[in-house]
Amino acid sequence: MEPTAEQLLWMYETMQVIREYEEVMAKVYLEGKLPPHIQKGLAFDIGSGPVPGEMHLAAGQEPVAVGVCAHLRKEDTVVGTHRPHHFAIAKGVPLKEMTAEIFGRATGLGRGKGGHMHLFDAEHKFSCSGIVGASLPPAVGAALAARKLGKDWVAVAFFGDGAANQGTFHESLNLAALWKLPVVFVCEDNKWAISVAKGMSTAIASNADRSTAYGIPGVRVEKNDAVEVFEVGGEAVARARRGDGPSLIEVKTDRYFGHFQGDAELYRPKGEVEELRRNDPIPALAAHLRARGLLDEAGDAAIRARVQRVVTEAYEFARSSPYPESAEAAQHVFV
Amino acid sequence: MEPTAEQLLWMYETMQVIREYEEVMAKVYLEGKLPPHIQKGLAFDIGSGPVPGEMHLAAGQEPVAVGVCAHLRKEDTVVGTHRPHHFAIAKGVPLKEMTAEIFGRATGLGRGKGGHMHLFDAEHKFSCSGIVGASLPPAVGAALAARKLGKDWVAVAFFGDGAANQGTFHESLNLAALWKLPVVFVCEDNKWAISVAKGMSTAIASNADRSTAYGIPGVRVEKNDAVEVFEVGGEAVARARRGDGPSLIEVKTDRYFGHFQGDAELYRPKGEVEELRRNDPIPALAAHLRARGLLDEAGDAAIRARVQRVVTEAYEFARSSPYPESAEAAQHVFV
Amino acid sequence: MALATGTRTLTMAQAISEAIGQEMERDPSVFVMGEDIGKYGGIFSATGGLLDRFGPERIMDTPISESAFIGAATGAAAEGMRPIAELMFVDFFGVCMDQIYNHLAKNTYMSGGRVRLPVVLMTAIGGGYNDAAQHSQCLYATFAHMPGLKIVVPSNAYDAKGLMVSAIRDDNPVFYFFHKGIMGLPWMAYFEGSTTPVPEQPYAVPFGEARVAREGGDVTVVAVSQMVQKAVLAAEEAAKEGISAEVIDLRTLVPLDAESVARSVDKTGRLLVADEDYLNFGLTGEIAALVGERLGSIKLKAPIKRLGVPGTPIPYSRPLEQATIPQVGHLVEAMRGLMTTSVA
Amino acid sequence: MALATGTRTLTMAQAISEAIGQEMERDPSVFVMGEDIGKYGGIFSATGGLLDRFGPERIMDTPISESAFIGAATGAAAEGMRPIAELMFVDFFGVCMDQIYNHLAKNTYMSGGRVRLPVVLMTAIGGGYNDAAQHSQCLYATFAHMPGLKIVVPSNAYDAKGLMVSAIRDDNPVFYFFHKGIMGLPWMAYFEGSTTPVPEQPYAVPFGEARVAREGGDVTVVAVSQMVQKAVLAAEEAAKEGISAEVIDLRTLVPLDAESVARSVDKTGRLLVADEDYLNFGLTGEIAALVGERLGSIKLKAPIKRLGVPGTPIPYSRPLEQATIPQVGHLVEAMRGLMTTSVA
Ligand SMILES: Cc1ncc(C[n+]2csc(CCOP(=O)(O)OP(=O)(O)O)c2C)c(N)n1
Ligand SMILES: Cc1ncc(C[n+]2csc(CCOP(=O)(O)OP(=O)(O)O)c2C)c(N)n1
Ligand SMILES: [Mg+2]
Ligand SMILES: [Mg+2]
Repeated sequence: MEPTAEQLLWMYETMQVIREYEEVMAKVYLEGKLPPHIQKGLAFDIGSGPVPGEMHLAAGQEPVAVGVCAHLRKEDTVVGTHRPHHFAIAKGVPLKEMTAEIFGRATGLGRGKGGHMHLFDAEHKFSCSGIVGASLPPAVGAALAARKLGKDWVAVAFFGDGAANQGTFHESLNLAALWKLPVVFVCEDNKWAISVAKGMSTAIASNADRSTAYGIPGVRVEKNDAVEVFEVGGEAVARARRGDGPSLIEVKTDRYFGHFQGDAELYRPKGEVEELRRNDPIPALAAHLRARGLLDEAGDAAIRARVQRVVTEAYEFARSSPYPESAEAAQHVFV
Repeated sequence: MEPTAEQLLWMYETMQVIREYEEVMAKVYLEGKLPPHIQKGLAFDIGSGPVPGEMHLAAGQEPVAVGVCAHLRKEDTVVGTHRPHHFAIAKGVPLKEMTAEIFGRATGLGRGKGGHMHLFDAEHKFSCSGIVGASLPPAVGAALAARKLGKDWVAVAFFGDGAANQGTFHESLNLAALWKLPVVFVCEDNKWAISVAKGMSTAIASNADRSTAYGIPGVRVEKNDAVEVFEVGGEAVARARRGDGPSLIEVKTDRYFGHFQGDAELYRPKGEVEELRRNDPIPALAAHLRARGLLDEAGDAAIRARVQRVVTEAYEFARSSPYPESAEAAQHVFV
Repeated sequence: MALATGTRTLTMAQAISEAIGQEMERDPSVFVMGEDIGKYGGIFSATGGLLDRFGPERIMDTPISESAFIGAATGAAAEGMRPIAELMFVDFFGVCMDQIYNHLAKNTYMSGGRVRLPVVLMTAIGGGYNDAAQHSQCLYATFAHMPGLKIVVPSNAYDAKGLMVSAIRDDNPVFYFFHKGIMGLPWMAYFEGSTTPVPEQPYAVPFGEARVAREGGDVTVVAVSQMVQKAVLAAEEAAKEGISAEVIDLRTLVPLDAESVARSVDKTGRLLVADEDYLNFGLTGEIAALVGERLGSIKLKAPIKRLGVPGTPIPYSRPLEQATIPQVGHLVEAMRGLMTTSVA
Repeated sequence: MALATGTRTLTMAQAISEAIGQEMERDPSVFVMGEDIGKYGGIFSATGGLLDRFGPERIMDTPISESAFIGAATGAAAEGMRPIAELMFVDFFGVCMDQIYNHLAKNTYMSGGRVRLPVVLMTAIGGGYNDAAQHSQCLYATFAHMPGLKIVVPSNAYDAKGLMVSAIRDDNPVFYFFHKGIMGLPWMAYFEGSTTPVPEQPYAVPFGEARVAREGGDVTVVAVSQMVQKAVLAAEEAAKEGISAEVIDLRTLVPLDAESVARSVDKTGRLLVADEDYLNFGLTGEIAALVGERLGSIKLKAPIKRLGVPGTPIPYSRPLEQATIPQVGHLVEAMRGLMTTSVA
């Protein structure tokens, strides 16, 4: 399944948005959290600054998000992880409301109640969770609903290499395979689960091989490359949409930042990130686009300008949005 | 791995004990639970009679228990299921204390506090649980302890075909494989999980094939036969004992009674049990023993007499044992 | 309490399955998932007869994968379906608790009220038939403690039907607990009081409204589920000794009708909270505290009394189980105690 | 409270890892399992430095398979080992609760006391840094409600070390909860009062003995963990207004030192239970009920007051979180309220 020019350009621009978004966030997140802005004695204060809570960034992991989501429609469901921004952006979640949510503002997707790990966008059918392995069961449920509603909607569960050892992985794949539901299970293998390398947590090399335990197709994408993910993801989404049941995909990808911002990354071999960044998938896709005559300097500059603008506007929207009133804390436990 | 004469005879006699035990229990359990002994209006009263609680019988499933346990020593650990009698007997749990426990008596393994689904024998290293899928993690832990203690002990987790779809299956197999622990995972495929047939719950035909998800050996025994289980079980136990890590075995076996006593079995195709009983593994093993000249009429009669005696004595011990004092209810929450 | 027209006497199990069946007819988005809920009709018959009426696409037997199917209920509800999921025994919640309390219970809040999750979880609770420590618990207080689930604990068939109708129609997740020992099953002793006239027409019993199961002036007994039946019997016993007990059936724990409790204790001046859940850090403490917080207006005549399973797992052996779970006799004794002690 | 000899000031994180290290030296059967407890030293530094000292066979990073490794702790303990397992955040208990409460907590009882399970589960609790609904809870009351686990909730480094030593030496399962906001981490604000002198020698703080964190005569404040630190600060505020508050640090919930609470309330006649766990059906109710049960001897001057997270998940946005979790100011206000109301 070859991407069209339009799809290639969409993937390219979306990857740019994600990267820009995460790189800005990497800095914004630190605002107010470092001396001298914080309490004496602390090196870093997670509880200060404009962005609350933990922050898990996905720079480097753009291909898995755009390569799969390029095949999705608005009615398809995506469930992401604790590291959700790239999935949300690729699924079309509006950047302003998402950023406002991450800033804990009243204009956010969840009125500031959910936050970075809990982005809910019912319209664009995106959700995520801070619990490792929790994305899989609700994706199975979304697929079940699609079948009950007589729709050809597809559900995608993204999860990490660490999550592939949670019980929910097994239960969800079995259930989806048994009921032949339109789910695509996508494992992001960025090698790390916080400080634990995949080889220290997973008995076999490729989670894609676990598909045989459920009698479904399993494919591993060995390269952190949007076009390769696009091809494999396209097969799986089409298969699901046709009613032929679930698939499992594992994509090798790279985490450029720490597990969360503030992570000293003492567990990480020196130079690993620099090495990984040498195979940055964004310039790679740019080269591909250029080779195919789909991108020139001017086009690229226009994209970059758009990306800059949309990201800047999102952060500005968030910063200028009000905080929710204290009284709202008690609301929305129930509808 | 061929069984010796002694092993064959041990398996034969142990299967007889199990069968006799379960057939007696099938009747004893109903004592006092049927009209006219019970409240007006009830057809059956689970809360009356000498045996409390639910009752899951394993008649027909003897081969899996004896074929594996024939390879175990006292120091090896076995963790069983909600249907635990055959495993306990094959592991050498003393029948009297086990029966007293099942009768809720003070002389029982757990002083009457645990009961039929919760038999604990620290000396013979047997335990079980009423929670489906719960046998696997503690077996992993026992194997871990063996390694830490520098012993060549092995741990066996038995579980049902229904349990193979619990998250603990996945997590435990991965952990044991990752740490190369001496565990043997044995799935009893009796086709049913209460009323749900395996084909309605499991996306693939053989759970043994799930071993590839963990890079460990997986073997399915297609016949409900003690010698076949013995051979496959022997390989797996030896492998574990050598330090070569875990294995997964699935054994096809047959449940002769209902899921629990009192089960009307409306879900079960008519004649299924009669059909299964035609391939009863006990006469099959007797024939094998006879063919090898290891058993004659007199020997068989002697075995039967021993079996009768030991089972009868166990039930008599239980019946004649006192109930615990009410005050004991508050004891043993902590040691 | 029952409507005058078209009532028959039903067991609680029949009332529940009738409510589900009627709501399934009314609303095609309602369906049921669980273990052995199809041909078996549910181990405690809460879905009896439904497979034949609605077929396997709407009455779905699942693998023993509670995290997957309860999580799937959340996912399906977010898409507009109204799933009912049965957790066979509440005692099994530990294998799927994350999907229940971190997701089903919290997603609505975390989305600022923008995600609706009309899921009914239903489950069997309670002991009394010696099913030991892993199959006899109540545990509703745990789910009432954590926010995000409405908690329904019926004591009789009439309420069971009306509360199930409300649960299914509610746009929020509802956890519905039925006690095995009041379901009216042909294979387990039950309390007659739980089998009641039940109107054929669907009707809703609202959440958050306690019921005065028996009026009285000396002692207030607060209870739910099977314990309400025990409390009514105990009150009848106590009446013979001249003690007049009022029995309050909370019916739902979230929302909790604190005012009905306060009103009754204000009248009687004496409170007994009787519960089959664990005694410590649970329902009995909460009800006691509600009164403790209102001592500005309520004048107690006696110190508060609580009964529950006192800090031990449920033992298997029959005499031990009987001693551990509060019985009618224990309640009578506690009422007597309330009449003979007084506050400082 | 601290011994006079050989004390240095340690953070709670340092005190915990020192206790574990010393017990590991003393007893070769002690080992630790958990996520990121090796090179990372535990996300909240409870195992800092231990990998280097004891190597990967005794400080074992695990896959993200909490059911498997916590169940494995139970299995290994039954064979004579003394495992310590870290559940990274208590909020994740839902993925492994069955192994915790149906097995680790109950097997000793179900075996009639014949199976010993010397397991320490340790976990991080609490909010205050805006980590939202799935990473900010306390939840200890849930584990105190269900029988079979000892529940330890230290408020400062001295207690943290001594209670960890007791936990490791205990032959029963112990669930040990450390609040992130008192660990003294270099990346999170903490309460100074939690960083204390800590003797170098191992010492045991016994379970079931509450500590009077501050003496006073007008109001009793009962709290655990970080809330003790807030209560002490609140008491100092209140003192400026002439209110003398006594702060009781329960230190362990199971066993619970009810007598210390009763003694203090008997003296003050006023009770505030302040908690960071959910308000309803939890710790605050239990403590209130303990007093309610003792009104035969205790004479209250004011109705009981409770503070806790009031029936909502923990919101993410900073102003919402601050409003939801009881703060020093809320405690002061509640104490004022106690001084201005009276019983009927
Ligand atoms: C059930 C559960 N256990 C542990 C955690 C803590 N935790 C958060 S992210 C993470 C690592 C996840 O690794 P992976 O799935 O590979 O995703 P990645 O962070 O690499 O994107 C862990 C252990 C959690 N959130 N949930
Ligand atoms: C976690 C959990 N879910 C459900 C049950 C109820 N239950 C008890 S036995 C059983 C069927 C188990 O089937 P299988 O594992 O095949 O064992 P078998 O009964 O056939 O021996 C079920 C669903 C349980 N005990 N635990
Ligand atoms: Mg990863
Ligand atoms: Mg089976």
